[in-house]
Amino acid sequence: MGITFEMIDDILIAVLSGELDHHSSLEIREEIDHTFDAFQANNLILSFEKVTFMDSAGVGVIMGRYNKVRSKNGKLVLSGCSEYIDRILDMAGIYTIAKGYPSTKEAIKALRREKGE
Amino acid sequence: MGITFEMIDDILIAVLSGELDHHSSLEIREEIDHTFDAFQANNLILSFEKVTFMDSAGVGVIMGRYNKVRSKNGKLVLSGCSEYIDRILDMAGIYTIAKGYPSTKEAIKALRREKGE
Amino acid sequence: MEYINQIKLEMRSKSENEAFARSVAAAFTSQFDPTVEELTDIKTAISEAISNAIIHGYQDKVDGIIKMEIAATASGRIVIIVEDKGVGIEDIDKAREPLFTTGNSEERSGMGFTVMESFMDKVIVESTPGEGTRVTLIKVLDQTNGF
Amino acid sequence: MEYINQIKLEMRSKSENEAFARSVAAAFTSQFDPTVEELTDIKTAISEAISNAIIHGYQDKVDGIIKMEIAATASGRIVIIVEDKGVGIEDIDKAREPLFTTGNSEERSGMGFTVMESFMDKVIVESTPGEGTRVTLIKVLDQTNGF
Ligand SMILES: Nc1ncnc2c1ncn2[C@@H]1O[C@H](COP(=O)(O)OP(=O)(O)O)[C@@H](O)[C@H]1O
Ligand SMILES: Nc1ncnc2c1ncn2[C@@H]1O[C@H](COP(=O)(O)OP(=O)(O)O)[C@@H](O)[C@H]1O
Repeated sequence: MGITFEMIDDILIAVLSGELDHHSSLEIREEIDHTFDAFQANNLILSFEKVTFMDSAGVGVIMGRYNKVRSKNGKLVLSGCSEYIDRILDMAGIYTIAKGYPSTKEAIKALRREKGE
Repeated sequence: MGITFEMIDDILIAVLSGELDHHSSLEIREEIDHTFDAFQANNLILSFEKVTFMDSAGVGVIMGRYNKVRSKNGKLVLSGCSEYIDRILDMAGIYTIAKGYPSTKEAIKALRREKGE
Repeated sequence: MEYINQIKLEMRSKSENEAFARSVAAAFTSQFDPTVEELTDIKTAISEAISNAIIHGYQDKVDGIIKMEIAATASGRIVIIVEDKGVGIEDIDKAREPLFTTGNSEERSGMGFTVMESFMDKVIVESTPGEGTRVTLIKVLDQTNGF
Repeated sequence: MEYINQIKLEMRSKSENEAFARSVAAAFTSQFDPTVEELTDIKTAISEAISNAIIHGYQDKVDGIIKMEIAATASGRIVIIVEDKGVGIEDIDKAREPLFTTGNSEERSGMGFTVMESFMDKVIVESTPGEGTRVTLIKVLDQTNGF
């Protein structure tokens, strides 16, 4: 599993790629938290567009990041979830704590809109 | 493993694709012989360009086809063998009974040249 | 039930083997022309079962042995058994409830069994505390696939 | 020799499992960043050993059991053991000679062991007539691969 980061305003965008399971979640969990702190971000977008496999470990990753972001009074949003990933997230009730958008672009727009309000 | 055929003059070209092992050799062996007889071919080109894996079962396929073609006083030539396949064929001494050419085009040319002599 | 093909795999309780077990299942099941969705369903369920054996069964110790059996019947049924000799489960009914977890709640969602049930046609859990756990996953492949 | 990871696989003597065994070996070995050539070498040698167990060991009967073990050492050594309980080999030295085959000479080239020896760093053959055969294949991965 790979991960790349991008920063826009106070939004950290973490682009995950490859297979997200218990094994790979252990590393990326730390990498995201560390980068989130280092860049003093407030909001987080997790991009799933390049994720080729995910099991319930992905749900754990999202829940943990939600707690992290909330402690900064920020928002967590998801982008690019396939129908398959969507099914797992929906089952776990993830969409009650983090909204999902088709693309990262739309996720950024939505976060900016909320700030503007 | 897949196989497609083409006929040019009295030359049957058998284009192998996929993984050539003991399992797949059982089917293609019959398919080649059957097509060779049905089309009343005299010469045979085995094209390896699309072969993604081969073990010594490939050597067996070539030796068997050599006997078949020789019974028709024809020639067997090989084309598009990767460096890897080349190594196995060379080890088995296959090039003493069948010449190899980089492409099917060159294999056809060589067969025609020999007939012209 | 007569199996037309069957394999048994033994591996260690290392988290690297989660991806490995998925690859093995995919390679075996591919013989039977599953759809992409069926293959993903199977890989996901197996990933949950193997992760559970590593995290809960062997509590992240890497020297446990996990057994995985995969078999196929002529009628297109794929049967997978994942077995560990770990700590076992006290209350299986509770363990199968959505969101129930004894793991680190920052990491585990308690959705493993729910995901298995959702993606497979049948999930059987047998466990004895102190002896281990055995999860049987059954998927019926779409017959129109030319099985 | 201490193994950093190790798997054991049991499969039937069906020729479909030749491709399956190669996939398993590739999935396991991939953990250790082999080069494409090293991976192909290993797949080829395994394919020869499994084919031999099916064709010669079990004489094309599909209900034999083939065991395959793959292990990796910290120093980058991949050790593969392929075992059958088939007919065994009378004269191992002769069997290992290039071009020697007891199989159908229209189909078998007698190059199986030669290919294994050429692509692996070490090949050990143990066999007892009537009891079975055990082939050990060892490949030392290039250390510069970051092993
Ligand atoms: N192989 C196992 N060995 C011991 N306990 C297990 C095993 N599998 C599951 N459990 C128990 O069942 C609970 C629920 O499992 P599951 O639904 O997969 O969610 P999660 O893995 O996220 O906790 C686990 O928290 C654990 O207590
Ligand atoms: N697993 C086995 N069980 C019994 N005999 C075997 C086995 N493997 C190899 N042999 C014997 O060794 C011979 C040489 O094997 P090999 O070099 O692989 O060539 P080939 O498979 O083409 O015959 C075989 O023909 C067979 O007699």
